Amino acid sequence: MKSARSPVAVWRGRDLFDGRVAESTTVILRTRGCRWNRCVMCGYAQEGVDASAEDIIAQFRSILDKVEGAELVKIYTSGSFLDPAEVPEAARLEILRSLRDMDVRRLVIESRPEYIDRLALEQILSFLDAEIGIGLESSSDLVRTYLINKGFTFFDFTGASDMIHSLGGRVKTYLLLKPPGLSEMEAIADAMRSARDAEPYSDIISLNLCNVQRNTPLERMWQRGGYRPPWLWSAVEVLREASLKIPVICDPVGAGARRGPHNCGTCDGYVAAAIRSFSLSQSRADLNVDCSCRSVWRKVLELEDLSFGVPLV
Amino acid sequence: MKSARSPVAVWRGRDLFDGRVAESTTVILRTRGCRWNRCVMCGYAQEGVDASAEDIIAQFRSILDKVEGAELVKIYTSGSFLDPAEVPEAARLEILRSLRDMDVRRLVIESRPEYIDRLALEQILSFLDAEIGIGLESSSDLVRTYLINKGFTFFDFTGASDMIHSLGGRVKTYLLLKPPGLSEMEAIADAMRSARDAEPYSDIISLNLCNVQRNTPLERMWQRGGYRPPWLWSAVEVLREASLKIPVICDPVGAGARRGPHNCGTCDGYVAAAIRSFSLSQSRADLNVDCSCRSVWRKVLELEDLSFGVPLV
Amino acid sequence: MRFFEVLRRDGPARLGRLMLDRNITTPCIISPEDYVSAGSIFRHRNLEEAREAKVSLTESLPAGRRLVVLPYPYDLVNIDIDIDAPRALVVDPGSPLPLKDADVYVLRAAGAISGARDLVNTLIEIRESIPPDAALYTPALATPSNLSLLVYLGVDIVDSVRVEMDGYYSRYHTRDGLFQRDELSELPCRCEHCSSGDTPAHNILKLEEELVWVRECIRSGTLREYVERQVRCVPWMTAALRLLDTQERYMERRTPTHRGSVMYANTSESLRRVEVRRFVSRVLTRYRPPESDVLLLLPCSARKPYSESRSHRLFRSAMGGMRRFVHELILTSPLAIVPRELEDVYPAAHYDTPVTGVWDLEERAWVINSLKSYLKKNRYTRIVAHLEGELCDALRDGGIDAIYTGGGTGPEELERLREALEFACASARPIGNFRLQEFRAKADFYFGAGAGDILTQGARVKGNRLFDSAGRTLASINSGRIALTLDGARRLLPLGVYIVRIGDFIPRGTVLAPGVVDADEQIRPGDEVIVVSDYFLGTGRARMSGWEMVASRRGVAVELREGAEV
Amino acid sequence: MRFFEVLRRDGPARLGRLMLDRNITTPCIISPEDYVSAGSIFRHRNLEEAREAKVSLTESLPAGRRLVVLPYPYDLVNIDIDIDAPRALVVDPGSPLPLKDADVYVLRAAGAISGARDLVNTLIEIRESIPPDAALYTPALATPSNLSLLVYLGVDIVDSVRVEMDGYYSRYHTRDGLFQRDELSELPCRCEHCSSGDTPAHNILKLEEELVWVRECIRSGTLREYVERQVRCVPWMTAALRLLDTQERYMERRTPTHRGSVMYANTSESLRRVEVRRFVSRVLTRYRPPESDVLLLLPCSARKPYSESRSHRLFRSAMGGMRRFVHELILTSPLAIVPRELEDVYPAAHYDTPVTGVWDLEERAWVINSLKSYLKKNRYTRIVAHLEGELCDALRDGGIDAIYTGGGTGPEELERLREALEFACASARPIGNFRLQEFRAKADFYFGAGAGDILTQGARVKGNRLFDSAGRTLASINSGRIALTLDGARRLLPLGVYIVRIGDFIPRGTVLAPGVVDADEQIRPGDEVIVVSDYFLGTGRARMSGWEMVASRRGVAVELREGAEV
Repeated sequence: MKSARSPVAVWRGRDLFDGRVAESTTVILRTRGCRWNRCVMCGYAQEGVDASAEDIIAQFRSILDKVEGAELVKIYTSGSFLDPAEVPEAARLEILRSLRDMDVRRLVIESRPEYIDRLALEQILSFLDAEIGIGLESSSDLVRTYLINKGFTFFDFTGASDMIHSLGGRVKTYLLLKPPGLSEMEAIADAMRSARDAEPYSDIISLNLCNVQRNTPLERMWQRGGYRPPWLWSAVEVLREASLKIPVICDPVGAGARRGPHNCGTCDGYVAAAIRSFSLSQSRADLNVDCSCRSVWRKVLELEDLSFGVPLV
Repeated sequence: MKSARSPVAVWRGRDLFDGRVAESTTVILRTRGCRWNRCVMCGYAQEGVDASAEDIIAQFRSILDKVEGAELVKIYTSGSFLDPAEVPEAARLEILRSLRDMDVRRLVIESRPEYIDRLALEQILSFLDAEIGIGLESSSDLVRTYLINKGFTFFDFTGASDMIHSLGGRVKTYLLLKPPGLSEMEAIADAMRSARDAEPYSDIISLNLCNVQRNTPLERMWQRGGYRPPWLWSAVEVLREASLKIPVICDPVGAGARRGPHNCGTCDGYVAAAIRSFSLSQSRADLNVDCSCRSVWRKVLELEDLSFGVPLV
Repeated sequence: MRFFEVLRRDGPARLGRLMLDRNITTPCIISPEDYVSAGSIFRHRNLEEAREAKVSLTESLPAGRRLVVLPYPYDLVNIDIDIDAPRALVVDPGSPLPLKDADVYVLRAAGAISGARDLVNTLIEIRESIPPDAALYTPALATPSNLSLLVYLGVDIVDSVRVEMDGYYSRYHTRDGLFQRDELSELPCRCEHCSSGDTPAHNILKLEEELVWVRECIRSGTLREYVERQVRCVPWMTAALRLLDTQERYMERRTPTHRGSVMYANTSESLRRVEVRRFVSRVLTRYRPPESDVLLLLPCSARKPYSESRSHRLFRSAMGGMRRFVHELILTSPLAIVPRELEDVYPAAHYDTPVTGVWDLEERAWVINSLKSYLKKNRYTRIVAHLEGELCDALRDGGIDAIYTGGGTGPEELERLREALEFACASARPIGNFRLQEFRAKADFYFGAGAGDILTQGARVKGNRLFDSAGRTLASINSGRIALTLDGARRLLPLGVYIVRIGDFIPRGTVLAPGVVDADEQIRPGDEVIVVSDYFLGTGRARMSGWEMVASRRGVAVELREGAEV
Repeated sequence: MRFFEVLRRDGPARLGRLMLDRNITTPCIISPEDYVSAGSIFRHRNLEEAREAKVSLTESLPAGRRLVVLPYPYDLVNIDIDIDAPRALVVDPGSPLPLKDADVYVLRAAGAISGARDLVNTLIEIRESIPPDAALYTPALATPSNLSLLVYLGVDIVDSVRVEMDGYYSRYHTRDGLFQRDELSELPCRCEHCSSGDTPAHNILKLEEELVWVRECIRSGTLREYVERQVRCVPWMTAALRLLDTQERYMERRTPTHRGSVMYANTSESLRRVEVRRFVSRVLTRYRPPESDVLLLLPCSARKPYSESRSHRLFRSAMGGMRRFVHELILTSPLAIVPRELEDVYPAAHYDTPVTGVWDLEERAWVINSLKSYLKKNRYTRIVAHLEGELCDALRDGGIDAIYTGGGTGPEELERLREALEFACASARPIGNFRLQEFRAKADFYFGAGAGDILTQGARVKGNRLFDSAGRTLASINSGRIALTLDGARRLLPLGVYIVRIGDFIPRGTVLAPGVVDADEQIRPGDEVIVVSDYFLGTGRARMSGWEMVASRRGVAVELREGAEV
């Protein structure tokens, strides 16, 4: 039952907040979804319904009790919060007001760069501190264009980031670990380089581990044996070796599932937990986990580079 | 064209004669053939025609010129010279007279034991020295009965031999190397034991190397892969190791042919020659020949004993 | 006392245990260290000497248990050796068997067997004349390429004599055949012996490797598939398999009714398999469809059982409520005709076959003839054929009178199916409860016509179990196999089929062959059987054929599931 | 400059040479040491960086010749590397080929190919789109069990990537398939790696051994036989072979017309072989029988050519003087109809098949339909069928109107043959000289209808040679193959067939592909061809197909037998 009056999901959690751990609320609003909607791995827009400003306001009001006491509120839309076609200005304004009234310290939203305009940013920042998440995915224009079909350039990203920073906002950069078409080894290298490339333009980096969503081009590739989600060891590798001055966080969604990032099946649970711990602590010691499948993973790194485009499951 | 008036064959040769080498003539008379005619390896009787006494006398007369000057005359019949149904007494008498008249020193004939009777022997020995060849084949009654189907016993043989010796004749004992149904190793052992068993009853032993004659039970066995003629090395082994006080001779008929005794195809010629030399010299040194296939033969000795009745060609 | 036991069967092939010093798993390669042979009597001058040799052999037997080969030929000497060790008798095919209780029979001159007909006839003749629980040894015959065929024919013991000797002649064996070593540009093997040029050792190694593989095939129940492949080495071996398949009695009596593995129907010979012929024959002779007016013919699916496939789910939803009027028959190669109630029975749910859309003439004839026989016995008012492609053509060409929908799984195609069924089901009788029909059909299939009615009379189904009116479980179905309870067994007892009669003892867990007094000839390994004596009633799975239970002195005959004193 | 050359062909499979530091015989397993890859462009931020990387790659190439893999996907970057080394291009099936002169084409994502149809279609598509004298590399796809099929489809280079990786997952490969190592009771391999538990190394070894064997099969011209066997591993591979056989053009254009080895017709797929279809098609379309009134149908014999068999010698003596009125046609499986004049042609004198006396429906249909087509084209007044058993039944059932003698080789049976012929030959025309007919028939068979008349006009035969009226040799026949002299070639030139036109040079011994200007499309490896230019006339044997001669830049096109400046 997709009702335009209730959000997709809402939950409480704990997040890294300027170096400490704080209470957070995450809301996923049901909107018409991402207008671009062409990225190969993304199936979020299927959740979309045509939601009016009133619908969205109603959605937000229905979960206000869950916001109570949170320092950090994250509002996601399976698209861009700043796209007025998705979240009409009236709804945006109402949400901002409510958040301010509830003493929320920071708002986290997401947007594609093309919707990040000065006026909207100024409006938001006039209500409260805000962090804008941008799905850069990779700093390689080749990877982003041909493998992900993201539709914007690294230059678009840095422009948006500069604007946010100039207005006092924060930038959260999403990177995608293992877009289809990269070997496991290439994927690690791509994520590491992307993190270094994005660091000057970001306040925090979120490493997304690619998973196979339903009814996406990626799913068809996966079904034909053309894709395997990243190993959790690869995420551990990136997190441990990136060596940035800004925090790097990672929520291994779907870890251990065949469609999600996974290792051998035995260790997925505790390796995912280690990654989540690290995301809060930023302490490399949290990543000191091991399993006998690590040597298999090392062989995958070596051999998948010789397979010319096919995962060695 | 089998004419009852001409013999099967006649040839001059050299043979061992009381320790020295002498000129010999061999005649194969065409008779009705062996009346037993049930030995598995024998195809001689197929040469037979109904030959009367006159026919046989005519055959013998036709080759008298080839007898001139021979000390030793061998008269074979593809049967028993002493069987009156094969060689009527009239013919025998005429032959004996002629031989005596031509100063032949010794007559060699062949006979199954049942035809060796006192009167016939006395008659022959009254004309000239005689050596009676008996096809004992093996001293084992089991081998002779079941594998060769010879139809007489070792006791029959010793009886005949005693009689010949008591009348002053000589006994030549034929042994068959490798009757069907024995492995190569068993065949050697059988021949060696037979030679020792026959020695007290023999003046000379002739080792016959079994060959595959046409239209015999043996041929059918051979065609189905159930028989392989003896290796020449086996003959060498028997000749070298028998250690008898009487001479042992061997004419490797058909050596090198697939149907005859053979080694590897490379050495057959000179190994057969060595065997022939030994037959004349009785000197073991003549048997000092070698070939790389000798090691294969040794393996055959070992392995054919494990094959339960099949040659390993 | 017996020193050989058959543990597992895959067609005429067996996995067994030969109990010497060590336990040897057969099929095995025997080595000269494993046996002591009295040898051929022709090593002796006469019978007296042969008998003396036997005495000295008996006295000088080495420590440790060896196989003792009695002097041969046995019919000439008749020298038995009374000894607590496994005895082997050297025998000739065709000659009478003088000694019935040897552990091993050695086929004399086996190495001279040549040609397909000779091989098949000789081995079947000898195998049929020696006891089923004795091992058959064929000396000097095995090579890597013929080994699987020999074992499939029923050979338990081979040796490496031939391949070793071949090695000394530079004859190079692989499972692909025999080659002159120097005619090979590259040696297709990397064993140490190949590097060092030791061809005899290489040949033995290849034979050993092939033997391990053959054993593994028996364990997994896939030897037939392997043999169907391996006989392509050379035409005479293919001919041998085809000739063997004409020996239907020999094969049928030795083929289990259930295998855990997938049955690959990969070759034209697959159509001749016992499993295939037996299935169709049981559908035609044992099985009776429910009383129904409408027959729906459907194509098979790659996924098994068919009803779990996407296409059959679509058919089902297109049928909707009409299902209760329609009896379904699935047409397929190589099983020809599979009633829906039997779709999960072996091998209907266990086969895989190359799918190209092409039906060759043999397949066509097989499916059409089977269907015609079925329709001759079982009459329907209307037949709907939801079939497409060559199969549909074959039915039309075969003169099968039906409503042809054209088949397919698209929306319009399914609509055509629905319409055809709607027409066909007009005024049709409904069929009874499907789950009950399933029990009835399987009981008939497994125990013979009539068993279904007796078993299901007044019964009802809940889950995978059949209950009588008093609520007692009669039987259950798991993965297509039926399992009887004692109450179910009591119902079937009067039929007198699939019964193993045992002596006066109370078995626990298993029934061993010596305990079997009599057994239904129809019983095959894997069958559900009823074990009875005057004091006992039990049910379980047969581990050997009925005739084998009667003739064997060793081995597990039945694995009991339930049992009670009566 | 080119670094790959095809040396030998066996169907689409090829034996070749890849010229790196060392010469590698293909099909081969390539290792990472053999190549240097520019890698995927997605390792870079943008095209500029990718181009820089290419420059640094070019500058840092290691000593010794390696295969250089160009950056990919090539259609996005179009970065060529101009270097004196073999170049490999990574390509996608179906996308246009941007670079026509690479030595090696790497099929991107080959390892994800799955299923019979995908495999066959993908490989045929890529093979047809790349030059015939380039090598095809399918990364991460090969396993011991599928290798022979891959090579038979046209793959030249594989790697051990998949089986090595599988090894780390304890997946155990043999040529029989893929197994979970711990599900095997015994390891069916005795390699050192199996003893030490190194499954990846074992898997690689098995792949290497299989590769050596596949190469050996190509050398001996027996890969088809091996593939027919090996595809039984699993139904999808069998399906792949059947699908491949439906790609008649792909197969026919690549199949030699002569092999030195025996053709085993061991499976139902054997009936679909190019060799079989081509033979019958040539008999029906190219061959014309001599003018004759009486046709004698005879069974085949195990011994080849048939006329050397005991049975055919008996038939011949029964025919006696009537032979000169009778045209003989031998009926057989799988070649269906073999005119006596063609009995020693490939594969009529070179096949072996399992003989059980049974003719399955496919074989029956094939022989009857071929015979009917033959009789429709070639009319006889009377037909005598000296056939027995199922073949005889098949002809009767097929409605072939003939005098049926019942067949056989016994004295009475031969007498029946003689009597039937005596009746049939009454007032029949005599056939001309048999040896001349043989030349005429073979010339038609090898060069097309009409060639026989032109070649044999006014000619006569002595021994195995054909002479014109001036005593010049025109052609000779050896083991069923025809060889033209220059005089014979001149006679056939006007027909314009089997001609290889070369540039203005005088070849010696061989004609290489770059020298070929044009070649008859019909030419196949093994064919007798005429080589011409304005200055030269020669004859010889084709080593590649006509289309391949035209498209290739390397390799021997024709081996000359005779040649002269004109």
